[in-house]
Amino acid sequence: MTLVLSQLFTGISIGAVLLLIALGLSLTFGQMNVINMAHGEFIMAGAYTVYVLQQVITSAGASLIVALPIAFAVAGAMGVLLEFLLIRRLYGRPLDTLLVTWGVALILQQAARDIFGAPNVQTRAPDLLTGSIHLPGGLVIASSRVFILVLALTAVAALTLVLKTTSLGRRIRAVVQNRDLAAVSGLATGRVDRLTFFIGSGLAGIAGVALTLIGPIGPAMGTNIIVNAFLVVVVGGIGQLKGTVIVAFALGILQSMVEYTTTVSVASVIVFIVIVAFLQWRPQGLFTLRTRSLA
Amino acid sequence: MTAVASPPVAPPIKPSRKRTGWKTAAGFASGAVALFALAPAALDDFRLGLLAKYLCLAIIAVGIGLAWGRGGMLTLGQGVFFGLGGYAMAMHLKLADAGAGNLPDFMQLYGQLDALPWWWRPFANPVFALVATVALPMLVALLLGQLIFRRRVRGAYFAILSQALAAAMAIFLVGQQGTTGGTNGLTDIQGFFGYDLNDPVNRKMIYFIIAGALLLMLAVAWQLMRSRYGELLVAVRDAEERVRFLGYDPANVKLVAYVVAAGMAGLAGALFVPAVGIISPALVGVVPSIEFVVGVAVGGRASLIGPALGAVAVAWARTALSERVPSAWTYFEGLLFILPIVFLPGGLASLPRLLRKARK
Amino acid sequence: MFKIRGTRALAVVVAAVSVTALTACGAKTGDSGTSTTAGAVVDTSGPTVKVGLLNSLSGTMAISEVTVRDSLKLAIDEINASGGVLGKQIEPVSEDGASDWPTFAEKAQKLISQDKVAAVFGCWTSASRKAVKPVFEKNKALLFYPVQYEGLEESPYIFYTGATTNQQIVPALDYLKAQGKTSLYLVGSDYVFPRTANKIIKAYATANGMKVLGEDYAPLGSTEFSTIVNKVKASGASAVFNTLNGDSNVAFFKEYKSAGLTAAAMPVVSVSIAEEEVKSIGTQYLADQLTAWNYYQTTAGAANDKFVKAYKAKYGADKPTSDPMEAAYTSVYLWKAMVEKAGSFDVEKVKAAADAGGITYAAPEGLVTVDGPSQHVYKTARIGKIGPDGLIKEVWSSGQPIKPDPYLKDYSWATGLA
Amino acid sequence: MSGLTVRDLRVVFDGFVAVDGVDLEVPAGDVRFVIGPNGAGKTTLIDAITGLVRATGSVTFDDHALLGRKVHRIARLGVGRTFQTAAVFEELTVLQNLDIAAGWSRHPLSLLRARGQVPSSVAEALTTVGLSAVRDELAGTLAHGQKQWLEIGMLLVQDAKLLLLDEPVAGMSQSERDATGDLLGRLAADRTVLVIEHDMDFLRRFARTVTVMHAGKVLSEGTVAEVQADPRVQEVYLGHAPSASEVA
Repeated sequence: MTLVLSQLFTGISIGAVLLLIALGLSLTFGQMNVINMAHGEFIMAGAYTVYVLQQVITSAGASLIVALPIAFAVAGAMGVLLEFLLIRRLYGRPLDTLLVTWGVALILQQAARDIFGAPNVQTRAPDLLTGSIHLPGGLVIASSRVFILVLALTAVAALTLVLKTTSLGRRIRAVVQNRDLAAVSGLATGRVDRLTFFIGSGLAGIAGVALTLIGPIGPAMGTNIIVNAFLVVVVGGIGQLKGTVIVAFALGILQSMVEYTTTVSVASVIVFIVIVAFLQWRPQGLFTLRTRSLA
Repeated sequence: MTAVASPPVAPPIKPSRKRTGWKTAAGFASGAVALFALAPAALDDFRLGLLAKYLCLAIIAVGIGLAWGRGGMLTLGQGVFFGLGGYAMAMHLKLADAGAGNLPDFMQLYGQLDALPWWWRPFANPVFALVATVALPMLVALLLGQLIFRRRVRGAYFAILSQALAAAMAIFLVGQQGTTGGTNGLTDIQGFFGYDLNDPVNRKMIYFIIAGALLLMLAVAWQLMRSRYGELLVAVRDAEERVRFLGYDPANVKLVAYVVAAGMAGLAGALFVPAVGIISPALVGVVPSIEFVVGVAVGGRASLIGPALGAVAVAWARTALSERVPSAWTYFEGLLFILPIVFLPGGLASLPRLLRKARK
Repeated sequence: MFKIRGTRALAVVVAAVSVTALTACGAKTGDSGTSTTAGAVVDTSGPTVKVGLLNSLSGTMAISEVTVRDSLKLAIDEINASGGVLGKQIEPVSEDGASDWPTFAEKAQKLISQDKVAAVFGCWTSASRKAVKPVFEKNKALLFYPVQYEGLEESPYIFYTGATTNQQIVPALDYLKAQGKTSLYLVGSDYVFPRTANKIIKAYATANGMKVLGEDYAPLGSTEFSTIVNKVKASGASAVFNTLNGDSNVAFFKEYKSAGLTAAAMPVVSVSIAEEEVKSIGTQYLADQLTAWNYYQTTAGAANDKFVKAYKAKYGADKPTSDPMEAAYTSVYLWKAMVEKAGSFDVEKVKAAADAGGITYAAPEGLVTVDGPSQHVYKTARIGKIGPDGLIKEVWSSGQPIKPDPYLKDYSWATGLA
Repeated sequence: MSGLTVRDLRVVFDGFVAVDGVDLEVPAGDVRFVIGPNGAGKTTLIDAITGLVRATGSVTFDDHALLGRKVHRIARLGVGRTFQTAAVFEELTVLQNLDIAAGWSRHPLSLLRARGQVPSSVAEALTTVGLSAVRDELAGTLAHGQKQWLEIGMLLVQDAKLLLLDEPVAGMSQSERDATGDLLGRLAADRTVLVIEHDMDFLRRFARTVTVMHAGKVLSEGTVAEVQADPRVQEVYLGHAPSASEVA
């Protein structure tokens, strides 16, 4: 029983990581139909932010707290730059953005190698986050995982709040629903796009900070996670935050359960089969926006 | 188009059409001269071997050009079909090297198997293996396409799904070390249907076969592109739903291009094995699959010859640059993904037209 | 009916082309010696002699392989400074394997046939070695392979200067057994080395009354280890044998510590974590865990002091030295000794000189001797403990160099493995 | 030929009822205009008939039940439509556009050959819709009106027996409208035509019968004169009794 519970928590924590990674994508891909393959490298930028900050701030805990807003800003700024320089020219060509941002990803990876060196770099985690929490019933859960879970849920809540209540959120949704109409009614769609991209990429930066607690910090860290993150968004349904949340946790739990009983490689093949089967049932993802358009 | 001012009543054949036909034939003939006479004369054995490898990539590119350029299906999973073709060929060659009744070397080392797994056995037959190199990828593409296109999974969804397929396939191959060679893949291939691959003359023969296959695949793609089907494919690419209202099922239209592209990738994989002597999961996964696409984008996705030329050019640039400055190659490759797509979506193939327009 | 004439013209072209292709045919597989490739030609015409350095300078493996390339260059510089080999300066030609096996094969061929090098030094992963092995055998050229590996291989054209299994894994198991560890959990990356190593470990365990409680593989580059660590923890094994490679180690050890597992309660013996990796994982997660190698930066001896000093002077004081780097450095000196004994750069003569035995070199790890028949090297096994300063301290050693036995022929429990 | 029969058609989007129990009877050979304010459900009606959106009720044409069939199956039963914003294949020439429309019944293998000759139905359609002069131009370069003509031409070569036209004359000049209207009259000889249109002048001149929709329901039906005289229609359109010039 303890084993099932602890494995369930493992699944939830894998889901939380997936969610954190996919959240920003869900915004840029879902709301703007931009497939940003460099999202993984924005995550990398967030992780390197922690590394750089720790050269200045010696306290592991303080540097982590300070890193969250800074990583958000750094990755967000990179996103805005990307939007302004390239993606702006590619609206309506989602497949082309995929390839172009893949190129950007390659360049960012190599830049990281040239700046920070090819080997992974080391960051320190506060002692609080390297230990574990003992729950009644013999259940032991890693405190870093709890932190990530809380961080992911906070990010979802904050994003929902922004989209639902602020004027920026309303403008984002207006542009999503009808770009042309929004432009005609005097909305500066370019500005809205850049802000959307800023938030989406900034969330990647936050994810990067969180990943320093559980994984390697190196030039290749982005590529390893990006494919799964896209699957989460696709299966969740475009432009649907709730879809992303549900699917991230569902995939995490599925992955952990299958992995426990089989092997990692069999688990990834099974997860893929489940996804194809799922898309047979719901080709547009878990939740869909209905429109009458002919596309 | 020269025949804008055509007479009001439609003539049977556009006058320009016959010329295009001959022009294409002349293009093919000069391509043949370049591949069969010039290249072998100008390049030493090593460079010719490299060219053979590039031409394999060009064969994949021809298929991607058809599926993506003409059909709008950005397939980021061609590595899967390349791998299927390559493994089918390599399995046969390994069995032939081992000799009848013997296990391939790696199986004895890592598999601890007493007998050949059942799914290896048919590949001992050369005819089966040869057919399988193309038929197996096509069959898998057919099944997968049936599922994906029928349910109208398309655009970005299709691209990401095809990419995930490549990732899953690579991980799966790696996991079955005893029977697939794992990360190592299938290596150390000595013979090719009885011919010794260590012999430079035979290696030249492999090059000629690959060059011939490329021309053949270009001819296939050419015929498909100029046929009514080719027009229909473009129609589906640009307005899939509209085509439905004309009584077509777009899923079938896309399926044909997807399956043909898969077959071409399989053929390329099969020819890659004797040319390079190795097939491994590293050639199957996400990264190689997306790299197959970059040459197509550079050359011109919707043109016939653009993808093939682009693939060869990019592969050549990779070799040339990485021999000099290794880290520069990654930057260069990144730029290859960015600059042509953003600023020259038609690829190099569209340059002549753009220049002509600019001059006017 | 409406066929365009262009189609027919095209058909003619295609047919002509296919006929040409089929007329060019060479030797059949059976006809030995008719026209197979002659041995590699070493270009000794100039004042220098070229050697190839074949390492991944880009891609995922660059992390490790760049350091190998650096130490190869260090050895070459030192040799050149002291007069070269047979009076010729060594001219290194560096090629990038790009972490991609077919590229390794391609570059190996290029070094041999274009640059006409006397020997090639490099490769890291088993997959890259397997990819280039036929190239070297076909061209009758020399490869020096500097990394510990899974054994079960001998090639007449490869010299293995890293450890084979009986010089690293078997001593590590002996050590664990002596420490009273009775049960193991095996965690590895999904490729040849871990799978083969684990096969050997299981055979050893069966013969020595140890239990293997579980065995898990993660794809290379995988960074999600929570499930595997859960399994390890639940197994209650007395030690973990870790053959993970690269990035995965970082995620594994972070997870391991988070799960409340410690080196005191359940030590992890790693065979792919050297000083360079310790630096990137962090001692916060690694302190007191064990490693098995043949060399550490802290290994005592004048030869090592000189090597460490020279390396840091050339590449920076913060750069640690590690086992594969030392094996690579040593491999250049071993080649030099072979060439000088043969009095020639000719591959067959160099091989003959080495195979006759007696090639030795006072390496940073101690005196190494080339074992003629297997073309492997006698090496001393060392178990180390990772210290809080990121360096690894030796806690046990085999005392003397162990004879290489890639097929484990001298170990009765290992029969049937190869 | 028995025309188009729609019974109790309902289309619901996420709780919003776009078409609410529509009954419609369009006899063969009729030219029926469907009018109504924006959001009345006119286009959704066509979408439902052609299978683009899911609907309940029943739709029969030529004794075939249409609902529940896939879009391309319905098209093969002789149901053709145009779109509000002309949907032609912009990267193909006019000739290619028309040729594709003729194509679904071709043997699949014959598709693999290039077009040798212009099929007679295509040549005819080119002349009928007056696009012979531009047949080798890319459809994307055509003027808006020409695109709409091209779409109608595609319906002709498709040999549709039921033509569903969504605002076919929007953006056309007066002379183009006249020509389109004449064409519709000729087409109706052996076809059934249903037109959605806002242009009252066009409607008055070319409609044989008219259906007025409002809020997803049929409000009124009859000849042009009957409908114009219906006070409910005037109410819906203007909120008050109109002067003759406003409706006409």
